Amino acid sequence: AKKNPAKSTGPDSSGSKQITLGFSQVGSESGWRAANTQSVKEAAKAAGINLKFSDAQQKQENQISAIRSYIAQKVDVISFSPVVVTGWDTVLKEAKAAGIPVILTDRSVETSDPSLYVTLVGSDFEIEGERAAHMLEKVLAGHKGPVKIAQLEGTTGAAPAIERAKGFGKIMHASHPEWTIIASQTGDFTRAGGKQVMAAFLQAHSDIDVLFSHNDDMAIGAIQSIQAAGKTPGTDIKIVSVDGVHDGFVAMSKGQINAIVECNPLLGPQLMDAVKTVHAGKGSTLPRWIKTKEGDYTADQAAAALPSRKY
Amino acid sequence: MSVIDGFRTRAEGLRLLQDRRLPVLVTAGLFVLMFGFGAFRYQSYGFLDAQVFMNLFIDNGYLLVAAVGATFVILTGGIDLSVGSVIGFTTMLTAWLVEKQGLPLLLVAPIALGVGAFGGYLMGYVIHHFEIEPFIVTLAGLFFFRGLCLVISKESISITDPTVDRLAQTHVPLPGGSFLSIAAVISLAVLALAFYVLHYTRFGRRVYAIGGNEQSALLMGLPVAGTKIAVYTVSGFCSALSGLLFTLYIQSGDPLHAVGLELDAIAAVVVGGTLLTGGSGYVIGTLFGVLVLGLIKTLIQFEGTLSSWWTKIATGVLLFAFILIQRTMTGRRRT
Amino acid sequence: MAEPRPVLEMTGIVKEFSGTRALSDVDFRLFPGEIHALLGENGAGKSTLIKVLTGVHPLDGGTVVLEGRPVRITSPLQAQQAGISTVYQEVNLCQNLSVAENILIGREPVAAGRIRWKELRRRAAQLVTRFGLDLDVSAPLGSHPLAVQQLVAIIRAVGSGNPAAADEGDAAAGTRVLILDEPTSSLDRDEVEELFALMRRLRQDGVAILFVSHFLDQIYEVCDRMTVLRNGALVGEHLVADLDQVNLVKLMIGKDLDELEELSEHHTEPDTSEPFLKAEGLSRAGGIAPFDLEVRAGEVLGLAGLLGSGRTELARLLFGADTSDGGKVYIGGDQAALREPNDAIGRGVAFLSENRRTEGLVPDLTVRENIILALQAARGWTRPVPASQRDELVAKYIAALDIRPADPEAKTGSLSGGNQQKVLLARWLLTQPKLLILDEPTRGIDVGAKAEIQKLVVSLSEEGVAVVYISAELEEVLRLSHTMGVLRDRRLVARMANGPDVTAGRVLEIIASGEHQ
Amino acid sequence: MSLTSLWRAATQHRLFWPVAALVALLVINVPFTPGFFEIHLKNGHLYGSLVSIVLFGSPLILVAIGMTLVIATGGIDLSVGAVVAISGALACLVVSKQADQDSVAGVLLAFALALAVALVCGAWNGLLVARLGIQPIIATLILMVAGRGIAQLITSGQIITVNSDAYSLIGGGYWLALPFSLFVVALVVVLSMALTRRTALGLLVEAVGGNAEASRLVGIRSRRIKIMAYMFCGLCAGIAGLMISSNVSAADGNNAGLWIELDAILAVVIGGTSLTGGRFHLGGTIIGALIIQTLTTTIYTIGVPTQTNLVFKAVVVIVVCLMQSSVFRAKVFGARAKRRGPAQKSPGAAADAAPQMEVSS
Ligand SMILES: Nc1ncnc2c1ncn2[C@@H]1O[C@H](COP(=O)(O)OP(=O)(O)OP(=O)(O)O)[C@@H](O)[C@H]1O
Ligand SMILES: Nc1ncnc2c1ncn2[C@@H]1O[C@H](COP(=O)(O)OP(=O)(O)OP(=O)(O)O)[C@@H](O)[C@H]1O
Ligand SMILES: [Mg+2]
Ligand SMILES: [Mg+2]
Repeated sequence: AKKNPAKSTGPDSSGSKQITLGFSQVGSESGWRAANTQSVKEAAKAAGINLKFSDAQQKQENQISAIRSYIAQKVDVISFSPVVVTGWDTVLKEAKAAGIPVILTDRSVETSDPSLYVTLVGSDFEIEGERAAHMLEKVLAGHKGPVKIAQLEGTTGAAPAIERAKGFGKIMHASHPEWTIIASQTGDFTRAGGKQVMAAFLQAHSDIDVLFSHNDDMAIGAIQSIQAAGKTPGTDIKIVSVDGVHDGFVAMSKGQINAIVECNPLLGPQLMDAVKTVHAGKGSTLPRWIKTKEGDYTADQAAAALPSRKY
Repeated sequence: MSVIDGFRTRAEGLRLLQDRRLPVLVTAGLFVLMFGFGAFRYQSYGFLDAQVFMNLFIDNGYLLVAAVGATFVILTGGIDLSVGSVIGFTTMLTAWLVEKQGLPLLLVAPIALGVGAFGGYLMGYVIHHFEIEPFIVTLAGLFFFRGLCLVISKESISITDPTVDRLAQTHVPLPGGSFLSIAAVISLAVLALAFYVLHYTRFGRRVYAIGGNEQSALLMGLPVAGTKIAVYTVSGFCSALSGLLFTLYIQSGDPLHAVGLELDAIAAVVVGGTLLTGGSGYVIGTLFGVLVLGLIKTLIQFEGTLSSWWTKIATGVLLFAFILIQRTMTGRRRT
Repeated sequence: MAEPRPVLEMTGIVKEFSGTRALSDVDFRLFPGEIHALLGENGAGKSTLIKVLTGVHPLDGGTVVLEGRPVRITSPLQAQQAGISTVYQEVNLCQNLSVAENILIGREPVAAGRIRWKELRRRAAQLVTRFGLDLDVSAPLGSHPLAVQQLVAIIRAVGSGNPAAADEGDAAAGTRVLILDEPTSSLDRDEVEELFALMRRLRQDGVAILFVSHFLDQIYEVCDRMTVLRNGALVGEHLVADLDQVNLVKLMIGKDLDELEELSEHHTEPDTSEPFLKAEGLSRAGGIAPFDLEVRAGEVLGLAGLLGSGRTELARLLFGADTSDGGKVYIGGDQAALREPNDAIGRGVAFLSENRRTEGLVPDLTVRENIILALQAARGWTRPVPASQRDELVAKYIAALDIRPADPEAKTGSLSGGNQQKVLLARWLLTQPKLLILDEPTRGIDVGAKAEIQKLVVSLSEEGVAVVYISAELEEVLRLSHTMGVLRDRRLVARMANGPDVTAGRVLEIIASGEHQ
Repeated sequence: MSLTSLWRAATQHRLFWPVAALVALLVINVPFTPGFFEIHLKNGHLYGSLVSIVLFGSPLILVAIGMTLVIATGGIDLSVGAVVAISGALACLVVSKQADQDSVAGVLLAFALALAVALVCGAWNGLLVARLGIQPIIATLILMVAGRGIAQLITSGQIITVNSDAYSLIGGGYWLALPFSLFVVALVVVLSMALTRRTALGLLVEAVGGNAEASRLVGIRSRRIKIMAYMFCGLCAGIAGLMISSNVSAADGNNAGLWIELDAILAVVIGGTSLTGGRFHLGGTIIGALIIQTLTTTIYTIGVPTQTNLVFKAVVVIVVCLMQSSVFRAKVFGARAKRRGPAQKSPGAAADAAPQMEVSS
């Protein structure tokens, strides 16, 4: 009888067995994340799911206590975007003991016991890095000789930064001996960071051929520095970045960014489908990893894709 | 004969207002009130479940230990900004030593505590002997230890060591079916020990004396240098211990763990009625400070409908409301 | 007289503060079982000599020999361990700790590392009572008036030595040298007597006592021998019996001083018009009972009373430093709501606080800035005092009050205690107040300067300035005031015109009986 | 003789060690970036490392100047980062809602609105500290937490991009071939110097910070002074927020000004102002801010691996602070200098040193 006591708030006056989903978001550190949150909220509303949302302000301990409080509140399904990949076993075991299924979004966790979560809805940062390298291959098609690359890293220690660098490096080392990363610094995923770091790079290195940026925002910042240095972004310095935010596409449609690897935040609908399936007791039919729908874009596709960018 | 007898006539009410214990009492009272409010508002969500209350200790045990350490420093009139970084560093060091170097936790724990305490000692040494402001030295400490985390590894390290697992998942049962974690129990023990040290040892009283007036303490012939350095050592030690508890809580090392936690610790101390100018406050107040901060988080989680930014605004507003009420109830003390 | 071996011998002491020499080649010795006065004008270097001896300041030259052994004392802790107990000039205690702790911190009774609080309070209470004081030793020190704090500092110093001995009532066991730097500056007669009795007892026990005071009578009362400093140099060492006051003063200031006497008993009539300030039923709970008071232009109102009788409290109410709970104040005929000092200052009231360290100086600022501060505050931040006018005023008052060093750029915190007091006085004189409230203005001021300040009060009153004068020295109050107010137990018990029939004895009688007919 | 005394006078100067640290940091760059001190004309404006240090350092200088006054009153302001974010967010929102983003009037309106809100933020802090008597760290922590939320509320958590040349002038544009922000900073510096040293404000602030109770008894309206200091600090943070958002033509409620409060406090202290309040030094603060910006730039240009950025920063900060500490110099170098002193005493110096020598035997 205690299955669903959450009645005082939320649109569940119908009295029918509405699903309650406890969702713990990483935080609100970027526009990408805001779009992600919005997508989850809208999709929950559309699917008639009662969403309990909490924001962890980038802190794992907040996420853990949020998950604990969802367990205490006896929600039907728990979902979260892990801040970091490690350290979830204890709380996930508690959830399992309470009989509440868990769905991960956005990124995976390292765990000793794969039964602790049902499925992951999201993308893979390392593969994004690999995709970025492949896009660079396309961008450089016809280019001969050594390629000097500057890299704008994300926040030091953050998973996307590490994995995207890793994926990119993997392809580079495997098949492009002529590529070298001559400068690499963190721009903290921000425009201001990207701009400052790129300005410094341009002072120290006059011969950068390519900029690989871990997200669009840093690339946008870097473009301004490249212009201030009297060079033409996209031509003098080729730019490849990851994310696919609206402003990134705008820049790409102007030819300032050469290629963007999309990392789609709009995974709300896919998540809600998974939640319903899991709640219906059919979790075992789901794949372990539900990949988000995302694509790779080059400058010539930008203008066409621009109107459809929602975030 | 001489004349001070008039002093006895002082109004009792005034005396109560002057009492240094008042802020702590008010904090505790307000905490209970706030908890009652939560219980009332979220009763159908199981807020009154004893475990919700125990979770405050389980989820904030590490913060309590860190804040206790910070209390020592703040009581001397100093400040320690390196707390969060030392915690993060300890998780990293522990994870690395246990997982990558295969050392047993029994050996790693003292190493980690030693490193934290030594870090605190160094900062205390520089602060005292070279007369550089604690804010700056510990800010450098903040940068330094966070940097060391990244130097150990940019990636987080998951801990699969069975001892850690067992410790992390042991429940200490309490009457009524609820439980505490080992970390929570340790944190309460640390609190009790700190209370004892501050109020029943000479060292503790020296801490208060230095906070009251460092120059006077020196002229009174107290070993100011040793005490000041010791206080930062204690804080470093507590941060490292807090880091170990955090490691148990989270079972991983991550270079970005506990970023900004020093501000939570300082806020907890101050909310608990301790003055940043030093010399006045109680470590019990720190407990209530931690509980209040934890409760604010819990309330927001139970509310469950706040967007990311409203979470921040609500945190600020609750903190403000709390401090405002606390402030009006304790009155303004005459200087 | 066959001299025993000195317990302490300092030779060729040199101390410099960033270029200026505070002590040059000073010799000093102290024998067991003597009370030795250290004398000199404000800024002569007395406190510095003491601080150098007890390791507060490092020594720049010279040697210290303690009981025949050369020593290098580098911290007050070390000095204490070597058997030197010190009361420094400014009260150096911790306001946030209880009286008991202030007395015993560093040597609390412990059992297995645990402080025995009951025992600690018992011991402290015992020491306090033996000094003839009756206070709640568990109350924080800060809640007691400055004079009590000064007593507590003395009790702490005297009560040091090994704790076991203190237990048996032998307070000063272990202390071989006791240093008292102006301990009597804010004490009343009774407390001074109490202190002297104690000092004599200690002398009998063979303790060597170094005593600093600007009250020459006190010197002649208790001291055996004296050393005189002038401008940081040794002038001479004499037996007290060998040197009379006039010659002593000559030694100290290097010239004659005779104006002191001609000042006595001046009682010109103030104008009898409307009072400049009138208080009706003014009171503050826990501070002072409702009182009525009037001060006229040109009138000097002296307040007498014992330690803690509420003089300071009364003065603070007149100035708006504390807010009153009841009653009214009229200034210049109009009712004034005094919520902040600002309100009083705007009406021409000035208040020299008794506690210069916590309520007066801004130690990091220069002498010039400290002097100009009140005037500037009155003008508001938008109207700075023009530089030329400022420098002129500052120079004028530095000269008038003989502030040393006469450098407006010096950091005020580094001035000697007496000179700091003069800076504060200058600060208020500059504002040309209509009512000047002076709470212990001569605290820590040397003989010469004290006479100057008293003359100043007289001439101010002749110019029509109303003055409220508070001093622990009853004679001073009697000499200067037209009207007397007597306080007891935080109550204004008597007001009367000063005249030949008003004597110290009579005032003390009123204080003792609490009645006036 | 005159050379040594000149040297001594120089080293005695308050700003000597900060300036020395700055110069040292700049020089370190040269082996890594040979053209570090070069400045060219590019696209009609000056271009070079020094220019970008000034350009990117401007917001920090502004925030630090405001912070200096607050610290001088014995307070601290942790909320400057949040105010930076709010002001940038608000201004960008206003500009982005306009039909013609390039309209100067519109941009000015946005500036005015943003700065007004920044002033309100400062006043709020001031009220909490001066009126309610809340401890400054906690009082400003409230706005630090909530303010960032407000900024995100304004931007809905997104990045608001503006396309306005008028707007991008203040923080990213050039005027007379120089970064426009330089003029803004110069204006604020001159104004604040005039405000504090031409009026009596500086003295009163220092008195309040040096001894609050004494200041009250001397009739200083210390509450008003404190509130003014916090408002000024808010205003400075507001301008910095405009600059930061204008520099990238976008407002980022999440990240703009993140942790700038720590850098600002660091700059203030490196510049010689004590956190306990009292004396303050605006000139020192500016040098301090430049040191921090140069340090950041240096980290980027000399190829420090990202994971060691913070260790590097910590080491530089502590070295700079140690060198500034006269106690440290006395203890470490003083001992050596004394030991070495008599041996290499030159005839010229002997005359100076003689009177001291004779006593210190
Ligand atoms: N810390 C310091 N820095 C610089 N100068 C100092 C310092 N302390 C004392 N002085 C100077 O040393 C001289 C002697 O001061 P000292 O305090 O010893 O005088 P004093 O004899 O105790 O006077 P008083 O009777 O006023 O207490 C004064 O000129 C004073 O300005
Ligand atoms: N029992 C008490 N508890 C707290 N504070 C007290 C008590 N008794 C007195 N005080 C403080 O003592 C002061 C009253 O003494 P006050 O300073 O007015 O006396 P006074 O006559 O000026 O004596 P003094 O010679 O010490 O200056 C007040 O400031 C009051 O706050
Ligand atoms: Mg003296
Ligand atoms: Mg008094």
